[in-house]
Amino acid sequence: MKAHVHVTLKTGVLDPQGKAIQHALAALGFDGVEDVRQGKFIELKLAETDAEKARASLDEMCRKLLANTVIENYTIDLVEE
Amino acid sequence: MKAHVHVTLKTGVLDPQGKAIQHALAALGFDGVEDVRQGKFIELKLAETDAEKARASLDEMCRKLLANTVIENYTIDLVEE
Amino acid sequence: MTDTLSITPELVAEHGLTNEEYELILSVMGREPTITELGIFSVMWSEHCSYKSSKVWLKRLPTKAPWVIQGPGENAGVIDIGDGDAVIFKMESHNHPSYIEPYQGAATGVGGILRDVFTMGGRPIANLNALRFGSPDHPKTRHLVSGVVAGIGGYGNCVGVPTVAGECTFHPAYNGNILVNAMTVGLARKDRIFYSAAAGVGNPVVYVGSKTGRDGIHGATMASAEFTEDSEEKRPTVQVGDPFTEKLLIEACLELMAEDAIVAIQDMGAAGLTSSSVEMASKGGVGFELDLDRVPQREENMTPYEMMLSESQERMLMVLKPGSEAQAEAIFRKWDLDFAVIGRITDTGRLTLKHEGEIVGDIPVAPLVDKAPEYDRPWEPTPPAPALHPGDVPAPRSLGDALRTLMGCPDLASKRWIWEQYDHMVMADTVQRPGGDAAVVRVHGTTKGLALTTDCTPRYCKADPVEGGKQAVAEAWRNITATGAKPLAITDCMNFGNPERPIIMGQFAGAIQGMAEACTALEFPVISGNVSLYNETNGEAILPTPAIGGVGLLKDIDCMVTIALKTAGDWLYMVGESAGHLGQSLYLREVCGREDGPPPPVDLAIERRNGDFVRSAIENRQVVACHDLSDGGLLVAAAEMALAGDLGFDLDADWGSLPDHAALFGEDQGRYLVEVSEGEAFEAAARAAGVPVKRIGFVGGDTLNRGGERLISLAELREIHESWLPNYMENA
Amino acid sequence: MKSAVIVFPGSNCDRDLAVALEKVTGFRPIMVWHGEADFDKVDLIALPGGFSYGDYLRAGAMAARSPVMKEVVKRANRGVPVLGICNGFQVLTETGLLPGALMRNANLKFVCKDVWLKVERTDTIFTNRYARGQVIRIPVAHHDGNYFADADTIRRIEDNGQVAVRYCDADGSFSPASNPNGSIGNIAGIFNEAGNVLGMMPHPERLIEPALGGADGRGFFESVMQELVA
Ligand SMILES: Nc1ncnc2c1ncn2[C@@H]1O[C@H](COP(=O)(O)OP(=O)(O)O)[C@@H](O)[C@H]1O
Ligand SMILES: [Mg+2]
Repeated sequence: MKAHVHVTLKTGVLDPQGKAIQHALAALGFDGVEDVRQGKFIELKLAETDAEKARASLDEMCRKLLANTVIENYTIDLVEE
Repeated sequence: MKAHVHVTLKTGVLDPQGKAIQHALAALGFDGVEDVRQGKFIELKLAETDAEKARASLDEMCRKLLANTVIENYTIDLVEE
Repeated sequence: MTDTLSITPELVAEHGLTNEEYELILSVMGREPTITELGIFSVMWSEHCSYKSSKVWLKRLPTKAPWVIQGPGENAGVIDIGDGDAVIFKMESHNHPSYIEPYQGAATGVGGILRDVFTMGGRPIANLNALRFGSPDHPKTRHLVSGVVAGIGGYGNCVGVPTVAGECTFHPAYNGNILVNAMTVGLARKDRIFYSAAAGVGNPVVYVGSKTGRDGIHGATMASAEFTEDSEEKRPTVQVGDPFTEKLLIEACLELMAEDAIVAIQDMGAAGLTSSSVEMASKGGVGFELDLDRVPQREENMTPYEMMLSESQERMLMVLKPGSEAQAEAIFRKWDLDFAVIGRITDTGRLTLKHEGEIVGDIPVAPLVDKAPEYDRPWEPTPPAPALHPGDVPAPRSLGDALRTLMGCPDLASKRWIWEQYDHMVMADTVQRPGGDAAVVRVHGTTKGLALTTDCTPRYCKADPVEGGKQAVAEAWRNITATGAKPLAITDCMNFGNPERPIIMGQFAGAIQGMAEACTALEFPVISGNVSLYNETNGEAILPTPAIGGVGLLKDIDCMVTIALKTAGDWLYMVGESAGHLGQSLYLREVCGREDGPPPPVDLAIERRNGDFVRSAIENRQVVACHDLSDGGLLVAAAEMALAGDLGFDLDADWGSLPDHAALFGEDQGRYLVEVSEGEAFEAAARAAGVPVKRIGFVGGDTLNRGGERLISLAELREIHESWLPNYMENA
Repeated sequence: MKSAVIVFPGSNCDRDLAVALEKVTGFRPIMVWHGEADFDKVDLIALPGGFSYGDYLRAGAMAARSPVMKEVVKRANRGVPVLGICNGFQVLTETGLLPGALMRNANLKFVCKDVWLKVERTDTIFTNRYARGQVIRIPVAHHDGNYFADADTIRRIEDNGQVAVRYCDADGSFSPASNPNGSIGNIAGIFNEAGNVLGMMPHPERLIEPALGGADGRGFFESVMQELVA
């Protein structure tokens, strides 16, 4: 089973990277970029075949390692192969 | 208009971050994680309202800045608000 | 006032204010405060900003010397190092945020202390960090070490300031409350120092740097509240650092400082806009009128309360000379930073806040600062530990094994894994890298050098706060001396538990007393510092930890020595005397499994005499390598010198009636181990100075020997010493 | 000899590089701000280390798109010597002047320490003062120094002799332990095909005098000097 995890900064948390990208895009002449936020995209391949179990385990992975829940949110998507 | 850009490493390009995550998950006792790849997830807010124009402009942003096409691929999704 | 929210007892309590403190606020204001005003009082009167428990004690520290330009009371202290050069430095804690979010907590700690230094006009030239973690066995420790080290490196490396020294030790007392103390050293011209006292009615008040968000609101009060298990719920109060913006801010501020435009400047640290504006106004005896609508904002619909209490990073507040706005703005725009005139100086002596056309706060500045509560809290001295005689401590089964245990224990194992994650060479002036007694950074473009160190032995402070306080200062002084430099001044970071407990307050009082005695005797004044109290989790206090950051001056870096052994055939001498003091020693803890006895006493007169002698012997080039004796004692120091120089030795000394293990592992103070080529001349100099020295061995070979008998090979010792930390961190 | 040091927002080895150039060559370089579209004619263009734009997004990515780099690329293509150190190397790969990419270090950690390097080519403007196969000691300080290129590219740069320096042991042999970041083929620095552009992760400007612990880094600057003044 494959899973996609998105880890993004909580609203209100400063995103220096996003800010810098926005700025760089403007300098390159791209107008009208009103906001940029950068997050992480993690693709996992799991041996688990049961969707419910996979989701529970991914949730634990996110809380324990993949996301820093102090400042980040995460979402989990299971992808059929 | 909002857009989601995913920037991922090309197959065959070694991914130290993904490897490290996989290793750390195993150390935390998560079995059966067969592969991990880490990429970037960039959310943009654009003034542009025309989907086609937005897509063209995003494609250029990716080629010019957001992705390094020597090692990375990208995908663009427009998201309705 | 339109801010209509009425102030309930619950709101008062949530702001960490006692009923008496709230009564005082009512009497200062003569009316019920608005919520914004209440927030301002709460942060200004928090332990963190007001030093309400520690002030009475801090006054006892000596702060003067002919070379001190600015002592405590400004953003950082300043000393004169000759030739028109001045050194600006300070240390600060970021303990609680680092426990909650180790990477960002540590990173923003570095960012904050950097701002304290460049706000005074100093270009930051070195960072140091003093770290205390819980037991390596504790489930959180590894994660905390990893995050804190990455955060310190992540920030310092990016801004391009070398992180050159520090310390890192472990003890279960820090399991629930680690210590992250960061120090910055900056360099300025003596006649170009900037201060925070605002002046000039009508002058513009200018905001520069990053935009304000809702970061760390209540951060300042959080840093003063004791931890409880559920405090992890307070997490979103942690801020994210932006070292790139900080780098731009450094360059922009220094560029503007080269012009004649700034009246006063102050960084926005804890309690951001509130503490910076209140401090500037109070020091200058003026009022501030701020128009909050002009504050650059990152978020929509920010309230005055949020703007005043936000702890967004990378921001500064300045008062400019009239007419300099355009010049200043051009510089900040060039560096892509926000710039906004947000108010002006008034003659009202009040902090007046406007928002959307209304006045939302109006507080008299003088009482806000002067009436801040000040407590002389009850305190109890720490009872003295029963004496421990060398004879009461068993000898090890084998000297070699005891050395193995010590050199591989968490506190003594090499910290290379840490400092290799720090860029310790950027700026290309690091002439003594991490790993020795003090790092040495060259004063750019000269042959002068600054010797930098942080020190403290918390287990000594716990057993006897007075001796421990003395020892922390003495060790910093000794580490600087061991490079050949003259110690000039210190900064401190006083990390203690809950001051409302008399035993903790007694630790604080004792440490201050010991530090004050040492500073006086060694002419090593305190020029800046920081207090971090309430370092407790569920009633368990940390070890009392008065971390000392020391700075010394080498007139010529050509005269500097390192700890590395240099030449086979040279002599090893011990300077000072050994009584074989094993109380609170690492030998006792690591080899015998006990933590008892009194710490080694510090005789300050002897300390000074021995140190002054060692320094002169280095200057006369009689000493080619030098290491002070501290944790682990003589044999550990000798082993560290051997590893650094990749040369072995034989210690063939006879100690008379003193047991060998007491002589080799005792932690008596005021001692140095030196490598000398010309023994006779050195002994004659020592005799003339009235300093006891003892020839204890010679340099050579690739093994460490005791009286001709091999203890361990250099190769094995290196493996033991270097592998503990990487193995611990990487084999989770 | 006239040289230019390009300064990006966030560069932090610009002063170090300028000082080294001046100390070794006797000529003080001009400092060129990233926003300049043009600058004086110079004999050498040097891109310093540091964290241009904080290394946000990717190390060197934003700097590579700054106005001054258009001019640098133009001159490099005309044969002007260009030296990129650390972040400068990352910028050069991001502009495409040098092949490949510099990825996060294999162990994910920033690394600052002296490393041994084997000088692979000595017939170039940047390395003529070293002996072929000479082992030198120079510090690295980076988070993203893990050199990567696809197999074809690696083959091509190896065949062309574009590898300038490789991480090695003190005795000149190659081992995984001597590789501080996981770079393919222990590659620490490469030339472009024409040989006038060199990018390298190690910092020669940090080791140019005994007071700093050694002078092995001088050779790079002395080589350019020799070439240009001769
Ligand atoms: N956190 C750290 N950051 C940088 N350097 C460190 C750190 N911890 C230890 N070091 C370095 O390791 C060496 C040994 O540290 P320590 O045992 O505390 O020295 P000493 O006992 O002489 O005070 C010193 O050079 C010190 O600067
Ligand atoms: Mg020492």
